[in-house]
Amino acid sequence: MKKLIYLDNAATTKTAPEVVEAMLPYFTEHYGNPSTVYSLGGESKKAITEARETIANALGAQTEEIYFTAGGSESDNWALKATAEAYKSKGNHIITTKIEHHAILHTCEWLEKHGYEITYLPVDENGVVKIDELKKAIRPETILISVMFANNEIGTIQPIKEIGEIAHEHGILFHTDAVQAFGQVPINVDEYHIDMLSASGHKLNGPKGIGFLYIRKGVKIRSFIHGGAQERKRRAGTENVPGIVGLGKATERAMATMKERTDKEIELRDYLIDRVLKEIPYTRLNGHRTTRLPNNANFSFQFIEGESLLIMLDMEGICGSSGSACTSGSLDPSHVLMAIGLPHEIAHGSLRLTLNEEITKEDLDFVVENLKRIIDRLRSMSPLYED
Amino acid sequence: MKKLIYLDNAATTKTAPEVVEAMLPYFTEHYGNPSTVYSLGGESKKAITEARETIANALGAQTEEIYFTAGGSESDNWALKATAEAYKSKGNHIITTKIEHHAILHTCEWLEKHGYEITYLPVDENGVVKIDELKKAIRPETILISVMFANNEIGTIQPIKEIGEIAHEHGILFHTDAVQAFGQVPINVDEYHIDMLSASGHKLNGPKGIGFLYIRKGVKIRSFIHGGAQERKRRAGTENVPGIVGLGKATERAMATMKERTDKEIELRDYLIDRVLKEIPYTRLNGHRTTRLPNNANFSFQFIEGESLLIMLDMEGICGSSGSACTSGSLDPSHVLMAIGLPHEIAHGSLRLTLNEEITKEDLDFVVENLKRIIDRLRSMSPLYED
Amino acid sequence: MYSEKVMDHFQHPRNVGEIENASGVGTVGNAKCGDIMRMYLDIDDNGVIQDCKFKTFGCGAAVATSSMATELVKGKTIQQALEVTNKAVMEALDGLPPVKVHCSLLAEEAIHAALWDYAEKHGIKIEGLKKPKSDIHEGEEEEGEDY
Amino acid sequence: MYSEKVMDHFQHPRNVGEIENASGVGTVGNAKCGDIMRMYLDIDDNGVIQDCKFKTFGCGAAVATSSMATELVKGKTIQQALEVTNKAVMEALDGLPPVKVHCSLLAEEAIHAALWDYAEKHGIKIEGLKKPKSDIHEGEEEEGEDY
Ligand SMILES: Cc1ncc(COP(=O)(O)O)c(C=O)c1O
Ligand SMILES: Cc1ncc(COP(=O)(O)O)c(C=O)c1O
Ligand code: FES
Ligand code: FES
Repeated sequence: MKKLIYLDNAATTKTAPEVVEAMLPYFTEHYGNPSTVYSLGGESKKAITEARETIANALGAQTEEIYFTAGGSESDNWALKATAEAYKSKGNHIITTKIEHHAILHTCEWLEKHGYEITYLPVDENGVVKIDELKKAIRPETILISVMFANNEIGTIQPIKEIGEIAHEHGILFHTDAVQAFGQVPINVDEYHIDMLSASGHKLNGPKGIGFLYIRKGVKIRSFIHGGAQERKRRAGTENVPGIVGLGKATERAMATMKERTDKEIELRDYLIDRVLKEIPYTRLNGHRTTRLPNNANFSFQFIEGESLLIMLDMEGICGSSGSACTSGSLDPSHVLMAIGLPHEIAHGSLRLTLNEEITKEDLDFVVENLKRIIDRLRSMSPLYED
Repeated sequence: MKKLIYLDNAATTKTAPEVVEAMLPYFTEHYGNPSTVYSLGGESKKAITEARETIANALGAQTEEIYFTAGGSESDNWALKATAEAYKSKGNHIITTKIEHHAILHTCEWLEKHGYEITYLPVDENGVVKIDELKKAIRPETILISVMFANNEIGTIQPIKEIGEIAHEHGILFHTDAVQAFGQVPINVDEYHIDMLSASGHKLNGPKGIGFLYIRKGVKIRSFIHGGAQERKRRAGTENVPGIVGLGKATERAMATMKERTDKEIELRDYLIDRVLKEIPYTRLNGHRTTRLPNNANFSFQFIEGESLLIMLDMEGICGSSGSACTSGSLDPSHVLMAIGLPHEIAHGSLRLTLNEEITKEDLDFVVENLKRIIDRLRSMSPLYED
Repeated sequence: MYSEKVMDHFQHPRNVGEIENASGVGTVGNAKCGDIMRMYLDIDDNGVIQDCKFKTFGCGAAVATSSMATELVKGKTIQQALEVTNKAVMEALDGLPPVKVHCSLLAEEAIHAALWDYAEKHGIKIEGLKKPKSDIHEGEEEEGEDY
Repeated sequence: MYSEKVMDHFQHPRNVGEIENASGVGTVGNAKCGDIMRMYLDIDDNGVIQDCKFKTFGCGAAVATSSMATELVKGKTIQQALEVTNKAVMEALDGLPPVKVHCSLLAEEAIHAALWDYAEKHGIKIEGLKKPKSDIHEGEEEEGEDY
């Protein structure tokens, strides 16, 4: 079988073997429901507490400020909808950006149908939120600012600290979707003035179907999923103990290796970017050149279409992703690439390659060679390309 | 170490080893995001489709009517809130029962705060919904009837088919919380006139943190968790592939063994009930004597309190649960035991024992002997018991 | 969920039972959870508690705090016994989980009720002792986050 | 997600390229996804399509349907070519995923556009051929369940 070069780590990651190892006993041995009285449930409860501590430490938060959810999407939905509900008497205005993940954007659209007003901030050509636009957007009835920590497509990291400061100067709650950033870049909720933060396990070599929402003490939001008294009565549902243990382990792992891992990723990422820009004509890099996720590279190749490119890369064992409309169920081209000003047909030919710690320079050389060949071939088939 | 006799299978079950086995490859090998174009994602997608088919078959449903969620609570929240939202123009009245799980009841309370009217149907002394009360409760503006398939505390199975027929005669949607029933008793959504059905993996030897909502084709509910286009755009969030595979495997297993397993459970359950009622004075059985879940026995022992009983049983390696206020975070005694008419202090001394396929007659003999001893002891400490 | 000391007093409760012709008997019920505790005191002519027994219908924490409370008041004067608050009992047990704090109030109130009974029977007034409620209503709530 | 036939035509597309001095050339764009296809026809004096080539800027399904469409129309008369609908192309490819049905319309419309161009150049009218839209707007929606 061909070697697999997995460069779609922003979509999801391989669950680390030691994470799976840590989870296993909680399926068949310590399977007790943590809400029960007997000792079997006590094992589960202890494991959950430990995971919560690990995560809280990673953020400079307090243990009881971490609430487990089923993933980033639930965390985002919860943060926005429950804040909107809890602070309705204060106001009905929420500020977010044009480049958020759909879990934020579609939730905002839902809120718009329910009487809330949303401002979608523009970004500059590098995908950085325009701070002056943020300042202008603030109104007395603004209850929440939600800006993602780092973008999932183009990798741009936002000036979160500055945004947090502005939010707090105005007495506005600040939520950040850190699904792509948690475990990749250092985050401190106090330093950055973050009131709520979403994260998802499978983006940092943890399991799928588990995530958390950090909620600063004092923020008055209630449940999004109503029912049993789990998670201090804020999130109902029998706890996904193996998932929580896995997320704890993944966090521990990501924090312990962060510096070394991301240093290496940055080096390789830049090597990839340099080679592609130099060796493939009519190509641009999307996102900020340096203030970007350590493992993210995103290119647009003119005259070609992303899905075809992905399929051809797949034939060589290379997994990537594209902002092309054709790869998604929605048929809309990436709203992120549109927001940084790309014309439709250029957004179409985009390719996101996101590294992990296992990727080597040789892998990237193989990728670049194949890219050159495939792009040549697709361009020769393209009615847009006249050479 | 003492042998563990786990009799709290209504709270959660041990994940079956073959279920874990089935899940494992999807953590570290076929870890691709099913929404992607490349073949690694195709593996995940195929696995999800297979699980969906297995579950659809188990219910006599169509494959595309099964939507994966993070568990029973999310399914219940989704069914109720999204129906309320989608059918608002038709009416604002929902009918449910007094003995639903909190995932239904607390969601109904939330809906009451948002302009909906809820009728909570009473039950008889066996915990069976009063059909004449249901008929009386129906109004032109009734949009939904939600009645649980089987109760989680006392095990009583409801006349679901009759209720479904009444709902459909009146053109009202019918949802059932089948978290306790799915995999334990045969269910056919067409025969029973079920429009929506909630289930949760960890109740049938599947993993925690995964469940599904069956939604009949044509029911117009939208997303509860907004975001990506997963689950036919109705439930956002990267799919919990290992969880889904585990739920599929657990369903396959539960359906294949159902007859044999539950026949054995019913025999042992009845043996336990008979011995306890005969040998321990001042004891009653809660729930219907025969129309109850195969593995459920629920007793009230007068003059004693449930948590103390549970802790003492735990010391002998026996895990059970109680409707006692003292065991829950909420301090309210079980609303189910109240609804069947138990006085507060009798509800207090209740014990739920729920069997699984591994339990033997010898286990139950051991349980009964210990129960007799412990109850004697607690009664001798009780200010209510004067012998 | 319980400390070792709680488990010890739950498994081996001290002073379970009744005292015939007790100097004072107090029964209190906990409105929050419906539990009930009865405390018997044997007080000598010097106002020293010579013996103390209890019966409890309640959770593990209720049993353990009853047991610990009887241990703490034994040999004490009436005034000293008044200082055996629920906090003191909890500390002696190495703490209780937050949802179980109210249980320890049962023990404190049961002592007070038994002392009140003693005072009434003997026609005396005990400094600092208020008429016990038949039901205990207070007790710490978890911070405003419950559902 | 694609059938083997689709993958085969995607990997080895037939008739990629241009025809110089073609009898008819048609270019269509898909408003739904922004993809573009150009079709070249070489039609002899008997109205038989002797050669057919294409260029496509589009997804895997677009490439495969272009390729299959050229194969299907080659050797056909103009009237026969009009029967090469998107359904016919999809069937020949053993089907397409639901979200990709619209891609096959590109091929059908490109043939029509090329035939229209041919008719205009030759001042003839082709029975049953409507003036092609520059953009394709129709295409099956998924049932009303999208977000
Ligand atoms: C009847 C019933 N409904 C809903 C639930 C909630 O399921 P989960 O805890 O998996 O969210 C449960 C179990 O806890 C239940 O027994
Ligand atoms: C920035 C961002 N937010 C939210 C999500 C949603 O997370 P999940 O799919 O785990 O629900 C993702 C990933 O899909 C993401 O990249
Ligand atoms: S042609 Fe655009 S998605 Fe297929
Ligand atoms: S005394 Fe009732 S919960 Fe402890």
